[in-house]
Amino acid sequence: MTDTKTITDTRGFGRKLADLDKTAVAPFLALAALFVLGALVNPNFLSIDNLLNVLTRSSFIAIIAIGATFVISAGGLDLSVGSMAALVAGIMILFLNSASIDGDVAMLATGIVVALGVGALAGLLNGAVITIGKIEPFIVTLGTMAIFRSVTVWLADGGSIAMKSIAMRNMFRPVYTGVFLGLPIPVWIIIAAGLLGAFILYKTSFGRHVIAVGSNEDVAKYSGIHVNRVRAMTYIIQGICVAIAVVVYVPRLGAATTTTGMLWELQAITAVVIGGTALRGGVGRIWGTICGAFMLEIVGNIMVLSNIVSEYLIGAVQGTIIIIAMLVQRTLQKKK
Amino acid sequence: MTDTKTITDTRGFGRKLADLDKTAVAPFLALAALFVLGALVNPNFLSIDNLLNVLTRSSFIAIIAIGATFVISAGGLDLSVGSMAALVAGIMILFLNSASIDGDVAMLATGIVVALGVGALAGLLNGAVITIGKIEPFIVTLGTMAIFRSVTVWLADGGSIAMKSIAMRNMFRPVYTGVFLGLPIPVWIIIAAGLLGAFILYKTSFGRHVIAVGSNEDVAKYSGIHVNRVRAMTYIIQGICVAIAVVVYVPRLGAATTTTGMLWELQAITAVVIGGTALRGGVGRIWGTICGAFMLEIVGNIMVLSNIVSEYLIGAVQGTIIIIAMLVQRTLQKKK
Amino acid sequence: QDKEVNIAVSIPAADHGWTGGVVYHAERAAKLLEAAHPGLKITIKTSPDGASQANALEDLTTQGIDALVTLPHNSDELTDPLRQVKEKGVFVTVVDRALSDPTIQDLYVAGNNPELGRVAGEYLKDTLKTGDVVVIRGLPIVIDEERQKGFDDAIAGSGIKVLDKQFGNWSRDDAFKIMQDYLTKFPKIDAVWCQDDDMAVGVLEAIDQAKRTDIKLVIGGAGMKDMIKRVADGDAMTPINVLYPPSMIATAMELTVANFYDQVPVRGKYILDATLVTKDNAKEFYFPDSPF
Amino acid sequence: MSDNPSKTATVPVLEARGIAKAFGPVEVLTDISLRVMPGEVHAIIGENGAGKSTLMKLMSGHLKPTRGTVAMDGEPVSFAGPVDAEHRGLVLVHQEILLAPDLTVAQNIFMGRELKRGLMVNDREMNRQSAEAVQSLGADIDPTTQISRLSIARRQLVQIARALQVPHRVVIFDEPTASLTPFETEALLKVIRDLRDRGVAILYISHRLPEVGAIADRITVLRDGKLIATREASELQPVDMARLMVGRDMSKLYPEREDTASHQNVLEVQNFHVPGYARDASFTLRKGEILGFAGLIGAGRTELLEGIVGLRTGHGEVKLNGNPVKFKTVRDSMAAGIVYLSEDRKGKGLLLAQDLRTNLTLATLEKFTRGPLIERKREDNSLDKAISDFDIRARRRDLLAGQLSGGNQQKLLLAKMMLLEPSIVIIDEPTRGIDIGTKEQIYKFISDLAKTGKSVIVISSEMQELIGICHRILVMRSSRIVGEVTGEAMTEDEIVVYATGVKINEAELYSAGNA
Ligand SMILES: Nc1ncnc2c1ncn2[C@@H]1O[C@H](COP(=O)(O)OP(=O)(O)OP(=O)(O)O)[C@@H](O)[C@H]1O
Ligand SMILES: Nc1ncnc2c1ncn2[C@@H]1O[C@H](COP(=O)(O)OP(=O)(O)OP(=O)(O)O)[C@@H](O)[C@H]1O
Ligand SMILES: [Mg+2]
Ligand SMILES: [Mg+2]
Repeated sequence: MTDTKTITDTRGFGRKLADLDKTAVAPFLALAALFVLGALVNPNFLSIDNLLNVLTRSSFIAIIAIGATFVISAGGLDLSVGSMAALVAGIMILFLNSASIDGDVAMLATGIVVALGVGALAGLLNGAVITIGKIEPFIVTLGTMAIFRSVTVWLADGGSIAMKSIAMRNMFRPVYTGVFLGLPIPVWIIIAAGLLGAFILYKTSFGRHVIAVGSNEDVAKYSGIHVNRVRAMTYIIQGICVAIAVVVYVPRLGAATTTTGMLWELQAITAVVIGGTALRGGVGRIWGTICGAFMLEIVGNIMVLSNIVSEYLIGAVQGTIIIIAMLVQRTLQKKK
Repeated sequence: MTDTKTITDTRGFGRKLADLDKTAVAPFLALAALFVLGALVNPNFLSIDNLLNVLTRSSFIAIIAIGATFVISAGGLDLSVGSMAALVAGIMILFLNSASIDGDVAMLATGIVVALGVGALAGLLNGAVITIGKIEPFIVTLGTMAIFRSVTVWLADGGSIAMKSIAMRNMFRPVYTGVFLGLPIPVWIIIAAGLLGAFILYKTSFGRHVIAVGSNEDVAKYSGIHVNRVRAMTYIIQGICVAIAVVVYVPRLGAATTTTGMLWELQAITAVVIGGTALRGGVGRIWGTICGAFMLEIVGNIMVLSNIVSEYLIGAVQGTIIIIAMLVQRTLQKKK
Repeated sequence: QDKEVNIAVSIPAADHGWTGGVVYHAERAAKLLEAAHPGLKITIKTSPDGASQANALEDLTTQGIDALVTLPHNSDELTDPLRQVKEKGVFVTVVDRALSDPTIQDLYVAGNNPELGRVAGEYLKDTLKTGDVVVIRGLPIVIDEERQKGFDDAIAGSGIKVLDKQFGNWSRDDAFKIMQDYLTKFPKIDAVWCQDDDMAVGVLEAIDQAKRTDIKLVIGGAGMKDMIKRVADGDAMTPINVLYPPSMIATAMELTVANFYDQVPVRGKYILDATLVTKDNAKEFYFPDSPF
Repeated sequence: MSDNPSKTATVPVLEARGIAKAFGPVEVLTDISLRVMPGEVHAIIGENGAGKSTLMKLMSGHLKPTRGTVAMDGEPVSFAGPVDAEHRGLVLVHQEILLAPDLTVAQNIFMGRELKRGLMVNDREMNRQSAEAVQSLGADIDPTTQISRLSIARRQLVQIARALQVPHRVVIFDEPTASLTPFETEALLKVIRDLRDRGVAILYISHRLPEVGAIADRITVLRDGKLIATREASELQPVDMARLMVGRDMSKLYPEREDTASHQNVLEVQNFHVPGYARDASFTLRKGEILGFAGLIGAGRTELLEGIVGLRTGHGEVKLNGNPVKFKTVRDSMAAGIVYLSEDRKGKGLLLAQDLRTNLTLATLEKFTRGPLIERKREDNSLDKAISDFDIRARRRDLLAGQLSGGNQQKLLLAKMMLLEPSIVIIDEPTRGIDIGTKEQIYKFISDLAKTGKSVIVISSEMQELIGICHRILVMRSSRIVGEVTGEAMTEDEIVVYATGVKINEAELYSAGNA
């Protein structure tokens, strides 16, 4: 018996540090490697302006991917986020154009509430069909991806939905372009969303249940967790995150088009996985996800800043870099 | 020991039938429902010509999805199949255009071998990176998806790669348009690929290993199965299936473009899942998959034949039908 | 006037601004034409890619049609499927993208892609004489290649230097990103050419945000209403636009219908100009109700 | 036991009234009536597949009976599910491990009923209480460890700790000690006695009959889904229990020990390391020998042998019949005639979602193929043979492996690995969860292997069984082989001394001498 003590002792703080290393730090090290690559390719890469541009641009995917972290760590998947973003943006702009409320500020505030509501509802739709219908999330969200996109195209009559009021646009624009304490507003929003996400996932019992459901559904069920409710809730959170991303997106170009949000789902999932969350569920890393979203945007940025490859082959280089980043991350995880 | 006797011997036909009910028949019943819908929408739907057209067209996705059944039942995923098809088609056509061998027949035959070789190699690339690098298949094949697409664009110089020799085109065309014993050649190819796939998956030890790996990797490992080898092999099979699909595809359109095979990966995965194979692995249903591919094509066909919905909303209707088909299937599975 | 005529229209799905415009104009034209000819039935079908367009062509012919108006995704791919349609005795009108075998098409209504690039290139050459230009291309498909080639030919040998070319996927978001990165990469840019007005919107926003003043010109193309309005309003940075109207599908439909209902048979080739839109003529091309 | 409430109470806290359960057409339980009084330990014994676990699941809301009712405090109840049963104070510790592998010990113990401080979960308090709960079971597990990093035994303890964390009036233990060593077992029995003395009713399932005799107040015997008898524990000796269970006399559990070990070394291991788990391990195995590995949970026995057969990274010298060998993968060692049967039959042994046939032939498919084709017929014949040789009780052939009773899964795993016709067999916890009748068969099977010139390594936490069948026993403690006992010295006391490290000096001498 005495011996057991000595074994456990070696598993104290030292192990926790090692745990942290393995999982959480690896994506950040891969990110650092990308920074080195960027700096080599173009000295401008490390300029504050460029980095802030990239950080700001990554905000949509980062915010959506925070939601995806919930969905994926509960063992789900959401392919509809890109189309959902287009739909939410479209409806939000249509509402803003309707000028149904007096006062631009009130209108804008209500518009944001409308966006959040539509996002939550779209998420609820996904969650409800998946849990009540007991259908694979892959199929359901592939279906709703087509549905949301179609409805957007229909609302836009095949074209685009743009904010009409110049005044309102000018008032709204700073949400994307504004700077507060040296950091662009979208970056603050990422930080806020990340803190809130991390709080919910790591510090509340709901977050615990998310991980439990993703780790072993049966066990969660036997433990009295309402598996369906938790699962549906992750899709609602995903919808709300999409809506937040839209609130940052709309002021940038002031329009929703048929291409808005195209392929965002793949980018969001990639960000989540690169960030260290496993697709099979049971693990969720909010900060890794944000780091992953940033990495994706940086790879694109490096491609444009570099002069090395033909524009035809950029996709190939980009794909290779992502695989290598993942490889670096996995190797680091194993080493530590 | 006496107890052994009381074991009901359920090896017979009755059991097989019961098994069949639950799992295999459900997608076919969903297919039947689609037939009813189609017939209601347009009387032409049930014409032999139309049905053969649809069946023929579904051949690309069906054949690719047979490969995907292997990958998915071993617990993997391949998002690169669409781009891979474009790449294989591009290289095959470039080879055919090179006229490096005397005689059109010999040339065509070699071209097919080249296609199969390129497909197998592309699959090997996916399999090797996934197993040796121990990276999530999602990320790896998302990366190679970009890579294959890019290389195709680069080979096509941003445009398209078309077969030059009219003579060879005319000779090759019957592979898509030809009819043998009343059935179009591509349908025969689906049948052949299905039979071969079913044989490998259900009747050989390799197939058993695929299911074992997808069912529980540890058990497979402890049973002395070379997990990595089996897994890599499924990706190679996927590559070969893509190449077979390309051999059917090229005579139809005579060209590979930068958009060839776009979104085929999602269609193939959908076909597999609708067919009753679970995305988490451990189950594989070749005939269900083929049925799933056929269903997808029928939904598209019904959309073209119907005149009810605005063009903008077709995606929405299509998405809804697929979700409902899946719902029908799941309900049937549970009932039986 | 009671003649029964079935016409099918097969076009790309509305997956970005311009194709969205095509769908809009096709549906509008169909309503007008059907109203004018009681026996006329027009079926419009959109397809997301070449292979599904080939499927749609099969399905439409199965239903029995007299004429087909199509804007093919890709002429190489769709030549064979269209040949099969033709072999069934259908009158075939091809829009925008000429087939590899011209004998198939009874009528060809051509938007002129190389011309779009050439007109833009010529304008830059004449206005700037010398200068550094960045280019944002669309997606790597034939149209894009043709426009690019027209542009490259026009500026060949002049003082216009292309600093960089990237694909913006005909998306304003992607164009915005690429432009931001161009601005980081190149301290001085004189002009931007993007192959499509949708992308020009993103480019202008990026320039605006960066508060850069060195860029003199942003040339888009295709005649999107917002951009035409800018031209009409005399915006200094966007003094011109090159027309490439999605309404060409409507023109093609009208001509095809005329072939059946008017006494004159309509055959041959109608080439639409890539008209240079300037402040002077912009009003003519501004349709505030169009979605594009 | 004087103030034992069971003597005074008259209303059973939990009662089965004529319960029956059928899966499909097969009835696995027939007409069971059982009364559990507050403050009694009521043991349920029976062969593998007799229906013990099924009965427990019926009484705790996991399954619904086909016929009959369950009653609490004399009132019929119908549980909406296990959670509902838990709310009424009835908890079941499953035979299988039901824990979320990605979560920590404390997170699992408090899953679904997290302690909160305001909006936040109170991790510190949960960790503290978990550590306490685990400690009261005689284990010392860091509550922040992920379950996936724990051995089966430790997971079992966590599971018990979790069940005891809720307010309870009836606690059902389904083979809680199957993977525990005597130390943890003793601690658990103490906990159970405490519970009983507080008036909690205990249902207790175990195949370790002496243990049952020590803890139970009353004993119910099941055979083939029928209730054979309920008796006062004092009336039954382990032999009697065995007789009631299997329906015949069980005089002798262990086969006659024969000196089958020759002097020929078949396996020599020198300074073998498995990083993190085993250090400097050296031992030899002789032809025809049965070699035991004893040790406490976490001593590293499993990992050492997994390392040797190529299932984990490890390094050191291994000689097979005098020739140096290196097993890169387990396939290599299988080819060399060594098979390893995992202790984790659910996680590493069997494909639970596949049928018996698929599982049986998985490791030896090449034997069942002609050309590329698997011969279904020969597989079926082989399954017939396995079912009779190993007495696998599956009421239908098309059951999935996961639907077999725990003990029968173990037998299926044995049958599967024996198809490899190995010359060296390594069995990790061979009789975990196995009934006494089958244990006898397995011991006989092991000794027959040795008689035919095969060599066997047995890793077991049941010292009695090692002593009963082995020629020689090695003892491991914290990653090292610390002692060897043979012949007369093979007593529990001697093994315990090594396993707990009391004889530390001699032990170190031993390993130094060996190196
Ligand atoms: N879901 C199921 N479907 C079909 N048969 C089942 C199922 N679950 C259990 N059985 C069968 O019911 C019988 C009783 O199983 P049970 O698990 O209750 O046995 P047990 O007495 O606990 O045995 P052990 O000592 O091996 O744990 C077995 O024959 C088993 O195969
Ligand atoms: N969570 C853990 N983290 C780090 N090391 C651990 C952990 N659990 C166990 N170990 C180490 O692993 C080694 C062996 O563990 P394990 O419990 O599998 O051994 P075993 O002897 O096979 O036990 P069992 O009786 O369960 O078969 C011990 O040296 C122990 O220190
Ligand atoms: Mg049991
Ligand atoms: Mg062990």
